[in-house]
Amino acid sequence: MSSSWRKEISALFVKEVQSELRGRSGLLNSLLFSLVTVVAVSLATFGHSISATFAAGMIWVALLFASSVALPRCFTLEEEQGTGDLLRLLARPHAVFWGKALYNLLLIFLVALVLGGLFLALVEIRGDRPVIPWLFLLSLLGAAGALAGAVTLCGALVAQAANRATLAGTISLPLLLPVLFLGVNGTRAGLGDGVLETGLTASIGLLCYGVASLAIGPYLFAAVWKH
Amino acid sequence: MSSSWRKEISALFVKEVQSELRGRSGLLNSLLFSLVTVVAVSLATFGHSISATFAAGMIWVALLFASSVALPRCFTLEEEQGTGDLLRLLARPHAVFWGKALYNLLLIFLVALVLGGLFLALVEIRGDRPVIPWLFLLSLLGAAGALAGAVTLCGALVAQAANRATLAGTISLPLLLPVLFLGVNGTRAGLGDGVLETGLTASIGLLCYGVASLAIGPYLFAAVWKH
Amino acid sequence: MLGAEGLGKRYGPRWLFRDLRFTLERGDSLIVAGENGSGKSTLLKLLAGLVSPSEGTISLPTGDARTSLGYSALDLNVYPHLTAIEHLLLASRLRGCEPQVQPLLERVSLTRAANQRIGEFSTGMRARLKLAIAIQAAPKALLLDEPSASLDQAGRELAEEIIKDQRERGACVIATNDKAEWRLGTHVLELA
Amino acid sequence: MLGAEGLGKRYGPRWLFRDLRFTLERGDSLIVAGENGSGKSTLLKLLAGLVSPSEGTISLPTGDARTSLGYSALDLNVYPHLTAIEHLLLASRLRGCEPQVQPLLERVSLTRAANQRIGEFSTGMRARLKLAIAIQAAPKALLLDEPSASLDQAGRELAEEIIKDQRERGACVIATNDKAEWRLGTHVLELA
Amino acid sequence: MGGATAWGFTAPPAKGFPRPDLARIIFFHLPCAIGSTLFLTFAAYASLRYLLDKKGDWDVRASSAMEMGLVLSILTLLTGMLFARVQWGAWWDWQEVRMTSFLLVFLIVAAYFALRSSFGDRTKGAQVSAIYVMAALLPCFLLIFVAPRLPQFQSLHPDVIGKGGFDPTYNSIFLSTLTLVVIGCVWIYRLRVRAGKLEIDLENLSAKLADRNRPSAPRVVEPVPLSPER
Ligand code: HEM
Ligand SMILES: Nc1ncnc2c1ncn2[C@@H]1O[C@H](COP(=O)(O)OP(=O)(O)OP(=O)(O)O)[C@@H](O)[C@H]1O
Ligand SMILES: Nc1ncnc2c1ncn2[C@@H]1O[C@H](COP(=O)(O)OP(=O)(O)OP(=O)(O)O)[C@@H](O)[C@H]1O
Ligand SMILES: [Mg+2]
Ligand SMILES: [Mg+2]
Repeated sequence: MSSSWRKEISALFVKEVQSELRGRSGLLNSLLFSLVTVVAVSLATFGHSISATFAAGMIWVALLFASSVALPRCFTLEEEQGTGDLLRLLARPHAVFWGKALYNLLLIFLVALVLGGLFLALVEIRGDRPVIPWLFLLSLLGAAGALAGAVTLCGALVAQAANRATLAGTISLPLLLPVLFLGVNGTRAGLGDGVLETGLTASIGLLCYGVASLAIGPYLFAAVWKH
Repeated sequence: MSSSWRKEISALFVKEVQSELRGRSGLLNSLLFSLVTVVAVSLATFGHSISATFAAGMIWVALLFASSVALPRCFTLEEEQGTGDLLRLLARPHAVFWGKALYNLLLIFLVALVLGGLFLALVEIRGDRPVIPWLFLLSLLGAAGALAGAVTLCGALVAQAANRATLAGTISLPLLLPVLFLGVNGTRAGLGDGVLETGLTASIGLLCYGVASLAIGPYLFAAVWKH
Repeated sequence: MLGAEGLGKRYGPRWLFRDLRFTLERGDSLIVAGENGSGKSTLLKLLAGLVSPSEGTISLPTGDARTSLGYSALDLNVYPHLTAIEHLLLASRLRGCEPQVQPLLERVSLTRAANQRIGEFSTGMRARLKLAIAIQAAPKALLLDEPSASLDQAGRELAEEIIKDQRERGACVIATNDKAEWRLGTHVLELA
Repeated sequence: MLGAEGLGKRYGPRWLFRDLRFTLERGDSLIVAGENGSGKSTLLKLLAGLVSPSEGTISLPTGDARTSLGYSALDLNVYPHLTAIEHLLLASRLRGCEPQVQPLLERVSLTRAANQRIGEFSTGMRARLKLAIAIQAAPKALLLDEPSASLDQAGRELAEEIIKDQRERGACVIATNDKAEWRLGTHVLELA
Repeated sequence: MGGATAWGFTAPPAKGFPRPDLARIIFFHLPCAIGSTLFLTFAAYASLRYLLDKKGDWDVRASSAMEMGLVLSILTLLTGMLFARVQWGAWWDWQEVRMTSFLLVFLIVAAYFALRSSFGDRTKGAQVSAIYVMAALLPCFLLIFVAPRLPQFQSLHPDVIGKGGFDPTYNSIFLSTLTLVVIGCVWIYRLRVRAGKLEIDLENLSAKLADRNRPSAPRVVEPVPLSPER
């Protein structure tokens, strides 16, 4: 990646973070947000020792929530504020996609980390095997990557296809479902259920999905971004 | 309620529905979110049946998340589009609150119905008794009422902040979690676990909470709406 | 009819203006002038009740502010997904006044675009729609913030006519950056 | 330098304009005039690449459009939660040009508000910031849509100066509703 | 405070706790819990007053009270967790309603500051957060008073007062730490309110100064002569 691309992408990323972290304690807000998300999920499982598979499902529900909060930051906000044109004038589509995807990656990964840590510490997880930390972490990283890619792309489609909402919906569903399928499998293996190899394959599949969607995303995006 | 209030509220309600149908994708996004959630849960519980209590917890978490993403949008959008001032000029605050809250009520009730239906269809639920449809429905209605009132108010509070998306989650989730304490009891009774009377009381309590927050909401709202 | 008494507004430590006092009667038209950022729009928003004063009081025409005040400004936005007709209907239902859709649209020459979504309007067409909404309820006081910005020749004449009509019905406050518009006023208030 | 060949744009069945052709050289300044809704802004957006033409072609100055074109319009929005400085920095990093924050802010007289969020700017201040962003990279072609709307006397003089400077550097296209601005152009294109 | 702590150590180990000698932490745990509830309630009152008369003072009181509430609820959680560690052997237990529900109270209070700090404009932030407190009061009370007593949740939490109270030494030590904690907090609270008010005064003062430096443009409203074109 040439330095000009790096500069552009980081400028856009910084812009997203600045808008989010405005105010005296922006970072605190984001942390509190992840904490609240986690508590909401843990409450539903409170008291019971739960199976690793189920824990994986819960973690994924929370991750989906975090991504659907990140979603509007992507592109719908630009169109609603009317700042989309400014961005179109100033930035190349690839940089725009990457800047937004990185921001989404950060938010989802933050939630994933807080969530994963707290789940391990606080919820009694009953798996066939003990927890495999690196696999768990790997699956969370893969999750953040894949979700960020998928969500950014969906966001772009939804924003552009403003009056074709159903179309956007039908597009984003097939994008998200494989992520979910791979993700739950990877995470549950990390937490100690299921076959380890399947989990590893799933996590790696997830990472690949993330990398692929982040690699193809910009091209698809470029096609819808400029009218 | 005098006819002028009715006319104002219905005018605002119609406006929300019109905008939604012409390309605001709030409803679609939250339906998508609940669908994906159900898929996540059914993947996580694949082959196993889950207890009615768990199912109720999951439904509630999904509803909480869906509502804290979708419902605040009715106010944040006004500020993003810059149409807040127009509304302030034309409408009385109580009418605004009611119009938006009604629309949100409808939205979240639809989401609750879809979510509940999908859960019943896709996840194998194991309860002490068979499912009691009317109680289940009643508890969902109560849920919609309680969530709509509180989240609409929260949306009005965060509308002008830079980090409104995460902030809406941060402030509305803790306020709603006590509601979850109540609500889960109703839903699980509806799904066939726990004592029926407790469930009925809980659902009615929930409805009362909803009615109360819809009744007090406008007064609190009036204080932020006009500067 | 419309007045201010010791009116002041500040943001943080900075006062935009202080100790403003004026009373407008029927037939009066007040021009608010001043540099960019001097507080013209803020004064109009104060009068419209969109911003609260830091000190002083405002006296409004009797009656519900939603019908007795009309307000149109360059930075007031309308709903991009609704049409012109839907805007007028929404406004009339909310204020409880006659919709008068056809006459108003004709007056601001928008009949052809009546069923177009506002998101597809040009800036001038949007300005016309905002004028139509502002005068829909025949307000006693009309507040116009840069009425002629983005209007073409015919539009400027229309705005002038609307102001003249307004002065027969009540008072008018016009914030403007254009000296040529001073002729529309009977009084001038220059903010520094 | 900047030109159009058989350019046409239509929305649905309605043609806004067809078969436009012009070539602007250094020193040229084209005034685009016409009624509200006649397609002035659409033409500028076509030239800026924000809207795609229905027929015909556009020839742009050589080089990356992000630095060789400057565009500022009444209906272009800026980020309400960023400050003026942050906007200029963002723009310069994206275009890979010198930020020139201080000189630009001084030129458009925004030094005092440099660290204020744009959401707190007045319309005129926002117009000034947009001008600053448009000329930041010393573009070969400058597209201004209603440059003087919402600017005060000093601001209008500033806009005039910017246009004069631009004509020394390249070409300029100005869409306007104000006949008084015709004197800023060397050519006039009237859309019907 | 120190004296009371020392006194606390002379108290006999309490009956009915798994580790009776370490039960003395109750002397701080409970006052903190009570104190945070009191400050929360007062904050709601102050917010109501602020909404009614729009005086900056009441906003300062409300936010200071919320700050105290935040600190005290953190202390309650910490002493509680310590308590849980020594008595039950685990730092946290989701099954224990009181713990969970108080955690939610803490989150609600923390969210207040998240909300407040998200507004650059002081009055906007004040209004919004005042309304938030009003809206949060009911859920907080539900969490503190109602949720722990619902029959369907089993609570490991001792309900000593409900079951006839401590023995007399406990009562007196407890009462004295309670008064000490409350007095201490009120003292800190008043300092905080003074500081907050001074901050506002400072801003007003600089507004006055700024005003003095302004060229006092006489804002006379003058009739304009109609221009020749007309
Ligand atoms: C983080 C964990 C904890 C939290 C958040 C917490 C919270 C509270 C609260 C809010 C109260 C006041 C109840 C009221 O006013 O009705 C209270 C009372 C009390 N707590 Fe805790 N607590 C925790 C852990 C513990 C533990 C582990 C013990 C001891 C085993 C304990 C012992 C007590 C006692 C003895 C009382 C007085 C109860 C009464 O008679 O009302 N707490 N706690
Ligand atoms: N997306 C769109 N879909 C359909 N019609 C559109 C769309 N965008 C613009 N139009 C129409 O194109 C016409 C020209 O709009 P444009 O903004 O270019 O006008 P303009 O000449 O700049 O007018 P003004 O002086 O008011 O700024 C208008 O009639 C408008 O209704
Ligand atoms: N919410 C706010 N917070 C802080 N300052 C503000 C806020 N809103 C406006 N201002 C400041 O108040 C001043 C006056 O703004 P206003 O919009 O009234 O100016 P104006 O006279 O209408 O200017 P213009 O001719 O550019 O429209 C500006 O300097 C602006 O920066
Ligand atoms: Mg203004
Ligand atoms: Mg235009």
